[in-house]
Parts: sequence; structure tokens; C-alpha cells
Amino acid sequence: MIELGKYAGTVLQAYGVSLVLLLGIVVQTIRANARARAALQEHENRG
Amino acid sequence: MSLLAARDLAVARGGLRAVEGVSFTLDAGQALILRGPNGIGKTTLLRTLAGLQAPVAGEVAGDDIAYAGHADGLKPALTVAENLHFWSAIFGGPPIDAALSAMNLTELARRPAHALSAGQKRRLGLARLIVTGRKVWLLDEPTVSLDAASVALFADMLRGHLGQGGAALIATHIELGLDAQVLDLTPYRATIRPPTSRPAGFNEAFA
Amino acid sequence: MSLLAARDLAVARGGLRAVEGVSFTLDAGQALILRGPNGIGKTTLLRTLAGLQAPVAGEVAGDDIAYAGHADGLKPALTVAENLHFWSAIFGGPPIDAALSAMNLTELARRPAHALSAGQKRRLGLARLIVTGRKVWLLDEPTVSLDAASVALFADMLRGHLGQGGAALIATHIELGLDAQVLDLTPYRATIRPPTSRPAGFNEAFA
Amino acid sequence: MSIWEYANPVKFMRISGAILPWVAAGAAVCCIGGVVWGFLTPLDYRQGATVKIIFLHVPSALMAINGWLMMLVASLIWLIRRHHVSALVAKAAAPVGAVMTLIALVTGAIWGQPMWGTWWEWDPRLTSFLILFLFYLGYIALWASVEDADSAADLTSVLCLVGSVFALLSRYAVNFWNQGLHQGASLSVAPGERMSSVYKYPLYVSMLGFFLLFLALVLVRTRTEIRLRRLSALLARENRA
Amino acid sequence: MKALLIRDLRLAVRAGGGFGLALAFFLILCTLVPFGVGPEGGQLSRIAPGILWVGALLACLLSLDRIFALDHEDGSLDLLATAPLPLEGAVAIKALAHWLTTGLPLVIFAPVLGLMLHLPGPAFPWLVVSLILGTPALSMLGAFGAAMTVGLRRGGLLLSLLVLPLYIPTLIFGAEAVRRGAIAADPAPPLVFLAAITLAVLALVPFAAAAALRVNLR
Amino acid sequence: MKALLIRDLRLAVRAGGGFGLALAFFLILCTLVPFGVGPEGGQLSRIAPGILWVGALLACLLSLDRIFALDHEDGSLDLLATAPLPLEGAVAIKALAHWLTTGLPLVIFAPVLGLMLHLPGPAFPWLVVSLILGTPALSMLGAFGAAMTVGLRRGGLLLSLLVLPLYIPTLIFGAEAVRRGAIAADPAPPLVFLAAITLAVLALVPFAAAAALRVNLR
Ligand code: HEM
Ligand SMILES: Nc1ncnc2c1ncn2[C@@H]1O[C@H](COP(=O)(O)OP(=O)(O)OP(=O)(O)O)[C@@H](O)[C@H]1O
Ligand SMILES: Nc1ncnc2c1ncn2[C@@H]1O[C@H](COP(=O)(O)OP(=O)(O)OP(=O)(O)O)[C@@H](O)[C@H]1O
Ligand SMILES: [Mg+2]
Ligand SMILES: [Mg+2]
Repeated sequence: MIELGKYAGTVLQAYGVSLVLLLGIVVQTIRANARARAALQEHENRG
Repeated sequence: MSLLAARDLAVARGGLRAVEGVSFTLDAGQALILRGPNGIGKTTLLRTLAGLQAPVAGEVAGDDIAYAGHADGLKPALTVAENLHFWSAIFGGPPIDAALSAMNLTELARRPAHALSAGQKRRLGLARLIVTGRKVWLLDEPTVSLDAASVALFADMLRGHLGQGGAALIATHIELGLDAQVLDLTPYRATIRPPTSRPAGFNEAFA
Repeated sequence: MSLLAARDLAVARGGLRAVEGVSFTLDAGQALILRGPNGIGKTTLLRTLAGLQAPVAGEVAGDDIAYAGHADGLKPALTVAENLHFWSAIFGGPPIDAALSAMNLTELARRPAHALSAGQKRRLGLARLIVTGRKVWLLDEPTVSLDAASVALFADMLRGHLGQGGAALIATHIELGLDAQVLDLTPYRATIRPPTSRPAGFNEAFA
Repeated sequence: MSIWEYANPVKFMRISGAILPWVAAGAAVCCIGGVVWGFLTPLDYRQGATVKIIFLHVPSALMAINGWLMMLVASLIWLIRRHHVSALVAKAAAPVGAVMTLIALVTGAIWGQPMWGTWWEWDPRLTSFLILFLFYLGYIALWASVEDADSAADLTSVLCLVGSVFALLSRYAVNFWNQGLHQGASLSVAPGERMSSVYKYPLYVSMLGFFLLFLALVLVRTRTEIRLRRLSALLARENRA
Repeated sequence: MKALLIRDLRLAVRAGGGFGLALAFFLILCTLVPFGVGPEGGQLSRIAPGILWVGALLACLLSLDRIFALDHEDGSLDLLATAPLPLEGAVAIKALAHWLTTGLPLVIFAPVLGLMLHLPGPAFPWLVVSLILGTPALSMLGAFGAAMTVGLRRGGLLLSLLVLPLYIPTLIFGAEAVRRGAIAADPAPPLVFLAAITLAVLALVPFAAAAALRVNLR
Repeated sequence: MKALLIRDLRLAVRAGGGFGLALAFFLILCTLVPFGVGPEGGQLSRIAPGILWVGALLACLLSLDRIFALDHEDGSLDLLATAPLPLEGAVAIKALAHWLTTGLPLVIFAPVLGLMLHLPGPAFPWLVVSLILGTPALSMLGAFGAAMTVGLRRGGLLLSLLVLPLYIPTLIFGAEAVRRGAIAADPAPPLVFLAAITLAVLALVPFAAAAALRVNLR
């Protein structure tokens, strides 16, 4: 169904790297946000 | 007319108010000693008055100000005389001889500033005030590293300055032997207001 | 046995002798206050005793020395606790809690050092002495920028150190309220000997 | 209610919290949809399968440029109106924009390998993208180096302003430079005008997806920054007390 | 203003003041490159314009952090900011002093290094002209970068990172002018662009730099 | 010793600590060169080994003055010199920290820049190997230069001047190894020399650096 022809490696490489970069920034963003939220919450519960 | 006046002043450091509600006026011939424990905000207040940072509340009126902070603004490679000459030219102040003799630096005039001891450097830093020709001196711990004789020299110089219609605001921890009013900052320490609404008070962080 | 002894010591700065003929001994539990006008050579003497420069004449006996000069050796990017931890690890000294509480820094422990006021920095610099675990403290104007309460704190800390068999040599211009001997350097100021043979005295320049 | 009301942190937190799920969902749907659709497109008669890279390459290139423009606008708002949220939006957008630039560069490089026979060519367009990446790096490094938050916002805004002018200038300089040596028309990127609709529609979807993704990431990161600011204010106060 | 210029020049020529060190760096860099790329003459001759311009740029760059950093450390900058002269003027003067102690010597000595790198004969006048037109912009942009990073610890490398991208248009037009001179093409267009950039930078950047300085002093 | 290493690494990665900036400089430098010498691929490919090595060397150089200068300014160096660890050890540790934060990232990223400069394919492994073998020597020699200039104002450029000549052998052998790799010649002989230099430097220079440091402290 999916035809990639002789450039399969190239295309997969491009998609792979982009996916890694995108996932990287998404995960980093979400984790940083969760951490900030937790830290703030903990601080507010404490005092 | 007062040379320097602060009305209901609040100053901040590192995003937090240090002191607030400070008001005073400084007239010609008057000196005011600023006291307060370490970390209350004396340096911050002086820098605000000198115009190096903006107050977070209140007003400052006054110009013709010379500021002398913890660092002396000396170039180690220049001689004592060259250093003074430079500041005199920049401020358009008087010639340097009076300043040299006032702080007993005449003999060291041709010595490069890096070859001075801690106290000698400080004397040079203080002599710089005279060559600015400014009326209002803001001094942050001026007598650090000075021996007793030099402190007396400095007090003499200060009295001369006040006698000529100048004024001075001096943050210090030690006794200078001047008859001057004292402003203790301790009662003005900024109070920590309880956050108004706990959960969603995001505005607060940007005061 | 004395912890630190100097015999007929002469020290030089910038190629010129500053003081000469200085002798003293410092025993456990003893403090010695070094006095003298600005520029006589107190800093130079302390650096020589700490081993940072060589004496031009005389002898120094003593090790186990901690030196605290005009600069405090703090890393602005590290917190107060991290700064102390580092010096404790380097000197193999005691843990830092005692030092923190001795100089009333416990509350500031997690503040980065660059966000301290002048006096707070100095307190941290003094607290460093405790974590070195060294017996002999050489202090160059330790109370600069400190308010009265902090000077008292420092005096307490010093008394504690002396009580535990330590010793201290302190160059200062102000009164610390310690009962300690005083060594005034004024009589030891190096004399300028008349050149022996005028015309060909080139050797002299390489004394 | 003026538009500036949204620059109020509390309001921003509320409104961004409300729209974030929708934006994020849209981003997910369009990104995945566009890219998968693109992946299923037939081979191009000339470029073979490599044409599929376009669904990553062009959207990311677009967002790389628009991200910087957004930072420029936010910086101007900070400088003129001093709304803290807009300074934080600029700060939040920078890493996302830098990643978009990197994706455009990397996909371009990978694409260049079969098409041009080289990973990298000093083509004006590619080169000006590289310069844009450098500006992103400098901007991020400056934010990271300044302690005081307001000072950092001021300095980075000035940098963004000056940098925009110079990024534009570099673009022209680079054009001039490369034409000066050889007529490298054979290397220049084929204009998209002849693009058949087989590729066009998935490309549009994927562009929309990247835009929404960018928006979602910037919103989340701005919320993070606001929280961190509040936290540090509380901590500083606690230390003082 | 004049006093400031004289002081900065005097500080530069005093012991340890750094005058001539930029020049020495330029010299060393231009001698390192043949070690790196190999001594083949034809190749050197082709890359000479670029290497000379890149070398001048880096030599300039390395001395930048001294424009304000030393004055900040010893407190002079606080005092200058409260002195009765506009900060924009002080910035411009300091950039001028930097150019006189760095850019000008580079301009004067570049032809010598051109010889060493086998720069083709016709390119020499254009090398000098392009450097004269371009280096003032380098000093001024450098002053801007130095003002941005003045209070920061370890500003040095951050400064490079901020300033180098700003140098790119100047570098491109400057090197292009020399390259055209070398192949006897018309170097006027890049020189015009170069001059335009320099003029605009000299007119506008002092304001940005003074603003950055004020932020960093507070 | 471990405490010192940890502190230096921690300082490097803290805000404003300069980690990654050497890398950024390397990146920028390698992109500037094509702007200077022109975009033509064949020519770039020939000079790529030299440019990469010169770039790595300069990136290293620019971060050198931080090895001791900051410690000297804030008095830490006086205290370290009186601490119960040999000054030679402290020097070696500080050079190691410098390499970990500067040299190692350069080694890792050099291949990317190799791509941009059209470095021929067979040269890539030799680029990495030569940098791994050579950069430790750069850090250690840099520590020596930094120790020599530590107390001097404006030591930065003087430092470059002292250190660059010391870097020349490393540069020559390193670039030569890559160049041989590029033309499929045998890169072993220059690599052996490179390794020998690095070993000798690591074994001997700490003593010289510590001696210089002692002189500068008094
Ligand atoms: C590393 C290198 C590359 C970079 C930084 C780069 C950058 C860009 C940029 C900035 C755009 C413009 C988007 C727009 O204006 O709408 C673009 C579009 C495009 N690029 Fe690349 N590119 C690179 C390599 C390549 C290669 C190797 C090819 C294929 C041979 C390619 C094919 C295209 C196509 C087909 C478009 C869309 C056409 C258009 O909108 O004009 N690019 N690229
Ligand atoms: N960058 C910063 N971030 C957060 N707080 C800071 C920062 N710099 C200073 N402070 C704090 O601000 C307060 C005021 O400092 P300031 O230097 O004005 O005090 P001071 O009265 O001059 O003290 P001293 O007598 O010790 O010189 C201090 O509590 C200090 O800890
Ligand atoms: N590099 C130098 N060249 C020549 N003379 C110098 C040099 N450095 C210091 N001096 C001189 O050496 C003498 C001793 O200086 P030192 O710093 O030891 O004095 P001190 O007693 O600590 O003074 P203070 O109380 O002011 O700190 C001083 O007279 C000083 O002027
Ligand atoms: Mg203070
Ligand atoms: Mg002293």
C-alpha cells in the first residue's frame, strides 16, 4: 500500500528524525509544565 | 530648597521589595547617616537615589549627585593623578590638587593605582568625590579598610564639603564622629503582605 | 609548641621591603591583633605567613593555616550551602551545619551567593573558615561591611575557635572586643638604608 | 474590555487553560492526519518517494519563520506596553521555533542527499535558515544567562529587534553572495506552483497541524513560565521572611 | 567625551592594556590557516580574501569583552552612567576607542598578511578599502554585544554567540569585495552595501547599546 | 579532587556557566568561513580538514581564560593554593573539567560541521579520532597558558598569543591526519605523533602550569 521505492531509506530517515525532534520538544514541554505545576502545588499546600 | 528629597520611597532587589515608605529631605550643609543591619537594603536605596535603578514606588527629587559604591571606579593601570584627572574632566569638576591633599595622596600621586594598599585605594576613591564638583554625595560604607587617621581625614573632608553648602547621605556601620542625623532603616523593612488569593494569585509574581 | 611562629621576618611588596624584623609566636588558644596604618604591610605579612609568597628574610614556622583575604573565594552561581560544601570537601573539614549556624546563615543556605548583600557575603566568607578545620586562622580585615550584630557573632565564633585550641592572627582597624594581644607594625616599618657606594651600585637593584 | 486584558497573567492562565485542549487536539489530528495522508501519496515521477518529505519540510520551515515573527511582535509588546505575559510568550516560543528550524534543516539535508547529491549546499535559502537558527540559539542563550527576569526580558527584546533587522539583512547579503559566484539555478528549490493537488491538500493539512502544534506548545510553555515565576516569587518571599 | 577617549586609548597602550594583541592574534590566525589547510599556493590565494576577513573579524571579536567588562567590574561604569554625559555618547566613544586600537591596526597590517597568503595583486587596494569601510561596524556591533552581556559572568563566549551572526552581512560584503578585486571584477556593489551597513549601524546601534547598558546596570 | 571536578562541572552547566558556548562558537566559525571564502563545494571540501581543526582550536582557546581567571578574581585560587591538595592535581583536574565541557562536545559535533563543509566521506572517522586524541592536549596547554596569565589584566589576548604557538604541532598533525583520511592515504603516522604529543603534554605540563600559578599568586 505504501510505496517508497528506492528512496525508502531517505524518507524514513527524514520522518524518523523529525518525529524524534518533535516528540522531544513535546515531551520536554509537558514534563517541564508538570514539574512546575507540582512544585507550585507543593509549595502552596505547604504554607 | 532641599538638595535631595525622597518621598514614600520603596526599592526592590531581586524582584522583592527591600525597604518601603522611606521619606527624608537633605538640605545644604546637612549630612544624614543611613543605618540598618546587613541586607536590609542600604546599597539598594543608594543606587536608587543615584538613578541607577528605578524605585518601585514613591519619588526621588534631586540631581547634582555623586555616588560612591563598594567599588571605587579606579583604573589600576593609571596613576593616582591620572585617575583623578579623568573623573574631573568627565564631571567638569575642580582641579585635582585640593582632592589630593585632602586625602593625603600627594605623595602617592604618581603611583599606579594597582600598587596601592586596600586603604590607600579607598582614600583615592573618596578623593574622587571632590573632583566631581557635585553637591550631594551618596556614600556606601566609605570608611571600609581605612585606619583611624584616614577616617579622621575623611571626616574633615566631609565637614569641609558640608560647610560649602554640600550634603551627604552615608550608609555605614561604624561611628564617624560627625554630628549628623541618623536614619535607621530597620522600621522601614518591607512587610510581607499575605498573598491575597492563594490558588490563582499569578498576578502577584509580576509586582 | 606554638602553632605559628615568625622570627625576624621581613616581607616585600612591589620590590620594596614593607616591614622587617617582625617576630612573634602564636600558641593554641591565643589571638593576636595586627595593627598599623594603611599601607604598612599587613596584607603582605599575612600572605607571606599563609605561604602565598616567600619572605625576603627571616623564618616562618607553622602549618595548618587557613587564610581569609579581602576576597571571599565564593562562587556567585553556587548557593551558600554548595559553596561551603565545596570548601569542606577540599580541606577535608567538618560538615557545614555548624558553620552555617555560627554565622547565622541557615536561612540563606539555599540562596545563590550572588544574591547576597555585602555583609551577608562576608559572613559566608567567614563561615568558610570553620569548614576548613584548620587550627590557625589568618584574617585580613574580617569585619569589613559587617553590622554590629554580625561583628558580635564573629567574635563569638572566634572565641569558640580559640577555646577549641585554635589560634588567630587578625589584621583590623576596628575594635573587636576580644581580649587579645596587639602587635602594632608601625615600629617595624622597613627603613630605607642609604646606598653604600653611590656610582656603581647596580647590584642593589637586585636585592 | 480591551485586548490587553488577556495579557493579565490570571486571565491568561484561565483562557489558555480553556482553549488548550482544543488546540492540542486539533494539532494532534492535523499533524498525524496530514503526515499520514502525505505518507500515503503516490510517488512523484521525478523525485520518487522523496517528495513525501515535503509534508514535514515545508510546514516546519514556515513555522520557523513565523515563530521568529511572533517573538518579534511579543518583544515589541513587552517593550512598549510592558505586559509580562508577552515577554514570557517570546521566551516560550524560542525553543519551539529553534526545533522547527532544526527540523527544516535536517529534513532538507536528508532530502538534498538523493536530489542534489550532497547533504548541504550553500544555497541562499538554506544558508539564511542556518543564520536564523543561530539567532535562535543566541536568543535562548541570552535568556538563560540573565538572572533578573525583567532585565532578561528587556535585553532579549532588544536582541530580537536588532536580530530581526540583521536576519533580514543577512538574507539579502546571502542572496548577493551566492549569485556572485555561480548561477546555481540547477540547485535551487523547485517552485511549488506546479505541485499537483495530490500533494497540495495533505500539505495544507500538515501546515495547519504544525501551526496548531506550535501554538499548543507555546501556550503550555508560557503557562510553565508563569508558574515558575510565581514559584520563584513565593520562594524569594519565604527566604526573606 | 574627549577625556573618555583619551583615557581608553591610554589604558589600551599601558602595560597589559591589550594594544597590539588583536593584531598579533590576526597574525597568528593567518599563519595557522596554512598549517591547517596545507601550503599549496593556488588554493591559499583563492581563499585568502575570506581568511583575511574572517581573521580580522575574529581578532576584533576577541577584544570586545573589554569594552565594558573592566569598567563594570571596577565600578567605573556606574559612575559613568551618573556622569553628565549621555550614555549613548559614552558608548560611541568607547566603540571609537576600540576601533582605533583594534580595527585601525588591522587595516594597516592586513596587506602584509595578504602577501603571506598569496592574495592576488589587484585585490590589495580593495582589501584595505573594504576593511576601512567595514571594521567600524564591527566595533560598534561589538559594543552592542558587550553592553548586552556586561553584567553576566562568563559573558565572553555568550558575547561571541550574540555578535557573530550580526557580523555576517559585513563579512559577506567585505570578503566579496576583495574576492571581486582579486578576479578583476567590479567591487563597487558590495562596497556600497558595506558602507551603507556601517553608516546605519553607526547611526542606530549606540541607542540600542545604551539601552542595554542601562538595563544591565540596574 | 573529586569535589573540585564536580564543582567546576556544576559551575559550567549553571546559568551563564558557558557550557555549550564553545560548541556554538565552533558552529558559528565553521559557518563563517564559507561566507568568507565563497560557497563553492569543491574548494570547501579541500580546506575542510584545516578549517575544522582551526575552528576546534579557536573554540577551545576562547574558553581558556575561565580556567583560572574567575577563581583568581574571587580569591578561590589563593584558597586552593593553601588547601591540602597538590596544585599540580588541581591544575590537572581543572584542565579535565575544561575538556569535558569544551573538547568533548566539539568531538561529538564535529562530524555535523564536516557535512556542512563538504568534508569527503572517508575522512569522517579520522576527524573524530584525531580530535579525541588532540583536544586533551589543547585543554592542558590552555591550562598552562591560563596559569601564566592569570593575574594580568586583559590576559585574554595575551593568553591567545602565548598558547597559539603551542597549539601548532597538534594542529598540524591533527589536520594532516584528516586530510590524509580525505584522500584515502594512510593517516596513521600523524595520528601517532598526535597521540605522543598529547601523552607528553598530559604528563609534564601540569607541573609547569602549577609552577606558573605559584609565581602569579605571590
Ligand atoms: C538543508 C536544507 C534546506 C533548508 C534549510 C530548506 C529550507 C526551505 C525553506 C525555508 C522553504 C520555504 C518554505 C516557503 O517559503 O514556503 C523550503 C521549501 C521547499 N524546499 Fe527546502 N530547504 C532545504 C533543502 C531542500 C531540499 C534538498 C529540497 C529538495 C530537493 C527542498 C525542497 C523544497 C521544496 C519543494 C519546498 C517547497 C516549495 C516552496 O514552497 O517554494 N528543500 N525549504
Ligand atoms: N540578586 C538578588 N536577588 C535576590 N535578593 C537579592 C539580590 N541581591 C541582593 N539581594 C537581597 O536584597 C537585600 C538588600 O541588599 P543590599 O545589598 O541593598 O543590602 P545592604 O543593606 O546594603 O546590606 P550590607 O550592609 O550587607 O551591605 C539583601 O537581603 C540581599 O540578600
Ligand atoms: N605592586 C606594588 N608595587 C609597589 N608597591 C606596592 C604594590 N602593592 C602594594 N604596594 C605597597 O606596599 C605597601 C604594603 O601594602 P599592604 O597591602 O600590605 O598594606 P596594608 O597594611 O594591608 O594596608 P591596608 O590597611 O590599607 O590594607 C603599601 O605601601 C603599598 O602602597
Ligand atoms: Mg551594602
Ligand atoms: Mg590590606
